Amino acid sequence: MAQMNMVQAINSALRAEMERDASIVVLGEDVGVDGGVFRVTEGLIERFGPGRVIDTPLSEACIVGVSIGMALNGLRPVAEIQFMGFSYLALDQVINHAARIRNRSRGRLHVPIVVRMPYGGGIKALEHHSESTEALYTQVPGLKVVAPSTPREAKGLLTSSIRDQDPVIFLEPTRSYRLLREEVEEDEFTIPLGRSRTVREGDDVTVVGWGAMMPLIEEATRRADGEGVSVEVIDLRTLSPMDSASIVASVKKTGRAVVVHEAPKTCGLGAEIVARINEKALLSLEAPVERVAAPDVTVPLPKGEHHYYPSPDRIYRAIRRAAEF
Amino acid sequence: MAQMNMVQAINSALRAEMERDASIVVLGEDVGVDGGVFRVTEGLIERFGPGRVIDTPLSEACIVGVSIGMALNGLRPVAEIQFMGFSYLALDQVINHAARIRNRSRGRLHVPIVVRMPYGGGIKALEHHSESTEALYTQVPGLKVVAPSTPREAKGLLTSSIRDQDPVIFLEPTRSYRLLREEVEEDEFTIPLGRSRTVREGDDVTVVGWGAMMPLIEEATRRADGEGVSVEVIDLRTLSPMDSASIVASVKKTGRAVVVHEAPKTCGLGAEIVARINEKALLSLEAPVERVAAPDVTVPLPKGEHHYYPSPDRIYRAIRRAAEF
Amino acid sequence: MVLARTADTKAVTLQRQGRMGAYPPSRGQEASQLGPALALTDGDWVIPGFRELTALIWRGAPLWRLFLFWSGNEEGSLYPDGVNVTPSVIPVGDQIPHAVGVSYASKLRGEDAVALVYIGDGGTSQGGFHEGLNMAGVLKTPTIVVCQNNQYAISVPRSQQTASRTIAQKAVAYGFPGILVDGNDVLALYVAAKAAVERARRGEGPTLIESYTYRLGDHTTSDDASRYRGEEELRKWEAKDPLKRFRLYLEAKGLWDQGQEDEAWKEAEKTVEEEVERALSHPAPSAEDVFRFTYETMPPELAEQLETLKRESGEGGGD
Amino acid sequence: MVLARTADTKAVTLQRQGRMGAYPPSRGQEASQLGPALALTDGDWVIPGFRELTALIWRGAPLWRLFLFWSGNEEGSLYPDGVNVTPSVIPVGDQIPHAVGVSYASKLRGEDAVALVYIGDGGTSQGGFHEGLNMAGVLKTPTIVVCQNNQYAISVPRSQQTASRTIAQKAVAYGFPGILVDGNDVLALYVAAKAAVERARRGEGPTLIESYTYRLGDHTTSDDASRYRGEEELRKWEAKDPLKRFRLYLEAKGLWDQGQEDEAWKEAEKTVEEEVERALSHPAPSAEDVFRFTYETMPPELAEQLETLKRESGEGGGD
Ligand SMILES: Cc1ncc(C[n+]2csc(CCOP(=O)(O)OP(=O)(O)O)c2C)c(N)n1
Ligand SMILES: Cc1ncc(C[n+]2csc(CCOP(=O)(O)OP(=O)(O)O)c2C)c(N)n1
Ligand SMILES: [Mg+2]
Ligand SMILES: [Mg+2]
Repeated sequence: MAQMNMVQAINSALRAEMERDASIVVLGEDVGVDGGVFRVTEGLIERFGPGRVIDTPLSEACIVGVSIGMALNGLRPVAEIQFMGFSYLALDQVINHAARIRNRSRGRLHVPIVVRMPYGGGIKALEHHSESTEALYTQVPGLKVVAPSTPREAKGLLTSSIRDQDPVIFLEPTRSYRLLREEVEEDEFTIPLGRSRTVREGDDVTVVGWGAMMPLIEEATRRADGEGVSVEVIDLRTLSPMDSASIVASVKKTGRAVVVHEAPKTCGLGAEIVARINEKALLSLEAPVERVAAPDVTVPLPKGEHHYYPSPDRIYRAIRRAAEF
Repeated sequence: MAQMNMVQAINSALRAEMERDASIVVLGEDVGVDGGVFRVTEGLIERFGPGRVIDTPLSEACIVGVSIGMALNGLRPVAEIQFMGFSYLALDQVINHAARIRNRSRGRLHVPIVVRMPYGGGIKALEHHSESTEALYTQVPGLKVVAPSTPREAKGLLTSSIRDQDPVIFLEPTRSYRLLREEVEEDEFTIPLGRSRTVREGDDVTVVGWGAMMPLIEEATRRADGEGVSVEVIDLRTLSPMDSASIVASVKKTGRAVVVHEAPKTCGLGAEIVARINEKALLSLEAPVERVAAPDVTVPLPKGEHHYYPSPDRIYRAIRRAAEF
Repeated sequence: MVLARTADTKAVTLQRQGRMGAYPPSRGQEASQLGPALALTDGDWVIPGFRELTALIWRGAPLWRLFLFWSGNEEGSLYPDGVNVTPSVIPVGDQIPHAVGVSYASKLRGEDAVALVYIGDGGTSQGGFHEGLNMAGVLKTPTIVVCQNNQYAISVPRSQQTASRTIAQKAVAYGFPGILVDGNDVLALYVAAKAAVERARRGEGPTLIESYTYRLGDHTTSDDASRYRGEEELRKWEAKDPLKRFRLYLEAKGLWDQGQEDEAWKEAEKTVEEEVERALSHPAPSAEDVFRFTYETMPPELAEQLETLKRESGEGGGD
Repeated sequence: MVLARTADTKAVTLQRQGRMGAYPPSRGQEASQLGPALALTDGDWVIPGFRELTALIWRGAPLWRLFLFWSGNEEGSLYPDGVNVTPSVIPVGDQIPHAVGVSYASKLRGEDAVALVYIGDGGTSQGGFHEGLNMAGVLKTPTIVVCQNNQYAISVPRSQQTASRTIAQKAVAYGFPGILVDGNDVLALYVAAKAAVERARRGEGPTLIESYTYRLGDHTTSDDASRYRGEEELRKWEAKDPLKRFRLYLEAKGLWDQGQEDEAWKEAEKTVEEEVERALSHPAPSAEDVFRFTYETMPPELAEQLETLKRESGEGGGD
């Protein structure tokens, strides 16, 4: 075990997997010599050489498109898109090919690629550097979408994503990159995809979140808890396919739920979670499911971002509203 | 008044608006000499010349990107993307620029473009020609998304979209292009964006749909009606920003709702509609809101599509389930 | 080529009879497709767009599956193992990066396989073409890009597609050779592709080949080419029919005669009839077929959707 | 250039002090940015990427607004009416199609305005560059594309960005001229751009200008260029500093002396201090400011969200 922040944990996952499996390659802008703009791929080119750690030209569509071709011919590429806000340039390759080639070829071919990208706000960055548009991906059949919340989670989930036989969009919460350190196994280990994690158990209200929202949820929960509201917290981990069974089971117990995400409210993943609760647990519901999300506006530049992101305070209020409804 | 099918109605709207306003240009692949692969733009190049009706090179990103530039410098472009399944190539321009330039420039610049695209299935077409991925667009702040259901609706809504000061994604239901004819005013007229249309009133169940789903809903409704279930039918028309007030009002009356769309269920626009009903009318709900949607799989090629799309029968069953819950 | 021409003609007829879906004819482009493919050996890859019937047949994609594909059944893209051909890619241009990735993988493993990718003149306007060729140039991948310049992208003539005088010259932007070849001369294409393949195998990187040809048919069976091009132009190109040209060449060399010609067509007819029969009698996909290749293992929610669908259509007979 | 250099240095300092956000320095590229802009007249457009401080100042974007922008406030992109400059575009390459559209509009109306668009060497790998230049070639729009080849895209050297020997030669793919210019020679750039502008005004279409230059600073203030390039290379290029070169030229011509030089720097310092002051004292956006430019009129749902937000932060004081 070693103390690692999320950047180190991801680096450690990449390194361990690349040692294990020579078919794994890493590619993206600045992932080689520079070690990635967040230093996530630091040291990999020195260890594995420029054949397996590729500094690509500036072209997101091609990074994903070339990864697809590599995967068709036996490699397991882990591609990096520098920021989620630039991933739309590759969306056609993701939707029309990565997600569909297994189906298109009737299972003869498949595309085991991972597309890593930092997402989300709170790092005082330029326009397009703070996006959280996971619902663009979670609506696409054939894709898996994963978002870890802590260093250890990141390593375990990334390892599983790399070994998965389906294309995985791996969303790394930028503001959690160096937020905290925790004990992480130095050796390889996996955390299975498709299963959420109950971070804390409670009886009154279920709170569902993922990625960078988890520390905010924990803060809000401590406050509510101090006031006698018992909160169950679920870290979704895999956003697609979603572990709705756990959410539904929890809501059947608590009767109340709050969903938190930093994407705009409308058509965010929160809507799908509400809809599934509606379908499977309506009769247990004692209050409307609350969505704590960004408003339906463009992500503001840093000076305005305090008007935008969910805060522990907004989450706390939603928990109270749900509990008191 | 004249009898028109939807293709003719759209053509008539384009023609009338281009006559009225010399700043309107039409651009896209094959929209000129060929009159569009669906003949929607037929005759426009002869009337308005190749300066205003532009056969572009094969490049969706550029069709939208160039339209944005045109709009910044005083034109009002109506761009055509040949099929919705190819629109992902332009999504970066749509999300990162069309939808944001008003905000980015603090209102000094804006992007009054319309991006027309045929969407949806049922025309026995090749892969990527049957997509209904409206939720990619409805989640983007700054965009408007419109989907007409009949020829007259198409003309009125397109005219409003062209005159609108915001970017509009105009989704034309391919299978309705030549499905029926109806009386349409030959002169210009508008149908306001942002307001749904109550197609029929009823007391027991609310059904919400749009575009090509409307005739199927009508068929299902007639059947339910014949069995004594009184159905209220809402044609959403503008998918974003959504007229949730009308939906909520209707559900408060009926207590039951069914949402129909041909996109896959997960993270479709249906989820957002369910979430808004949950937020604003939970206490009126007497049954879970039903979603009749495509399954979470890639759109099958024609031989398998009967397993995929909502059918009058599936809609009818959902209405019954809601009514009998 | 005779087989391809026969199959192609048949596909158009079947579509007109409502027995097959929309289909993009290869008529006139048989040499353009076959010539480059002749230069490949077994381990090499072909990454087609959507109008490469001749190349696909040559590389071992079963003809009945191709008919099945164009009749709207995914099973039509299930090529046998060992056939290094990817399924048709409909979004124009997207296949280029795939080819770069495929050939990079071969190169990284030290194999000498190359990837041959087809694209149309219209496709050269797409970002995928540019980004892919640029990356191929940088990574020096063993990629051969054949641009079938058939003068049109649906209705848009080559002159409105790009202002560059040739498509071959676009390779200048990527730092590797571009070559312009008579696309109706199957031998010329073979020779050009052979050189490109050898270059690629020597580790010298990609080549762009512009195959200057003409689509004698409509864009697809949904198209009416007479809306945008004249009879005269068509006649001129019909005279250059690659089949005729190759036959004349062979006859001149004394390698072919009318008897062989008749025999070839007859045999092709027979093969095509059999393959069409097989395709048209293939069962339509079940609900399971529509669901099962979404993921390696079906997620619970999806399995539930499938169950519901089966129950509903079982109970009510669907509609 | 002196003003730009001063402002640029200041921006880097402010960022280091935590008083401004991430900022991409222009140091070394002042001539590359200014030269082409000098060739424009009033009605012409400038479509920047994100590293065009010098050009923006020259074209009338208020300096304090540029500081405001880089300190993370959208108000910084609100240029005065009549300043035909679009806000900075961060996604690399996306601005090229905009420039084609802007210049097409001018051309369609029969005006003689041109659009000048900037892009980096890295940007040439993007689909937007290719698709935009290709369409500009076909539509013969009055577009001048200046590629500031500063040798790096963050850490990726030009040699790994593309295998083409020059960037100028990429114009061959689009059927219009490409020209390679010493990017640290402001007059050379002016002359080249002037010719391109005249060509464009004559209706002869676009030109690509490769401005061969060097970024003397880090990619942005978040970057550490020493990770990927050597001191020696930097020293070599510092010797070619465009400010020094122009000063030497002017001094040689007897048009400039030490006194003027000192005066210019002093004045620039003063201006920059004032503008920075104004930017840093500008109020942060209100909740309304964040919401109001989403649509022309705020839809009901959004208005409701704004009300909720104001109520919540009013009641609970936010956090
Ligand atoms: C991205 C994309 N846009 C539009 C289409 C519709 N479409 C199909 S083929 C075609 C023209 C292709 O022209 P070209 O590349 O020259 O190939 P050809 O059809 O001549 O073989 C178009 C526009 C498509 N398939 N993909
Ligand atoms: C589409 C996109 N991908 C990635 C980035 C991150 N990024 C910002 S600048 C840059 C390099 C740009 O290089 P170049 O075009 O040469 O311009 P320069 O920075 O040298 O001025 C990258 C990769 C981005 N802004 N946009
Ligand atoms: Mg063509
Ligand atoms: Mg650069």
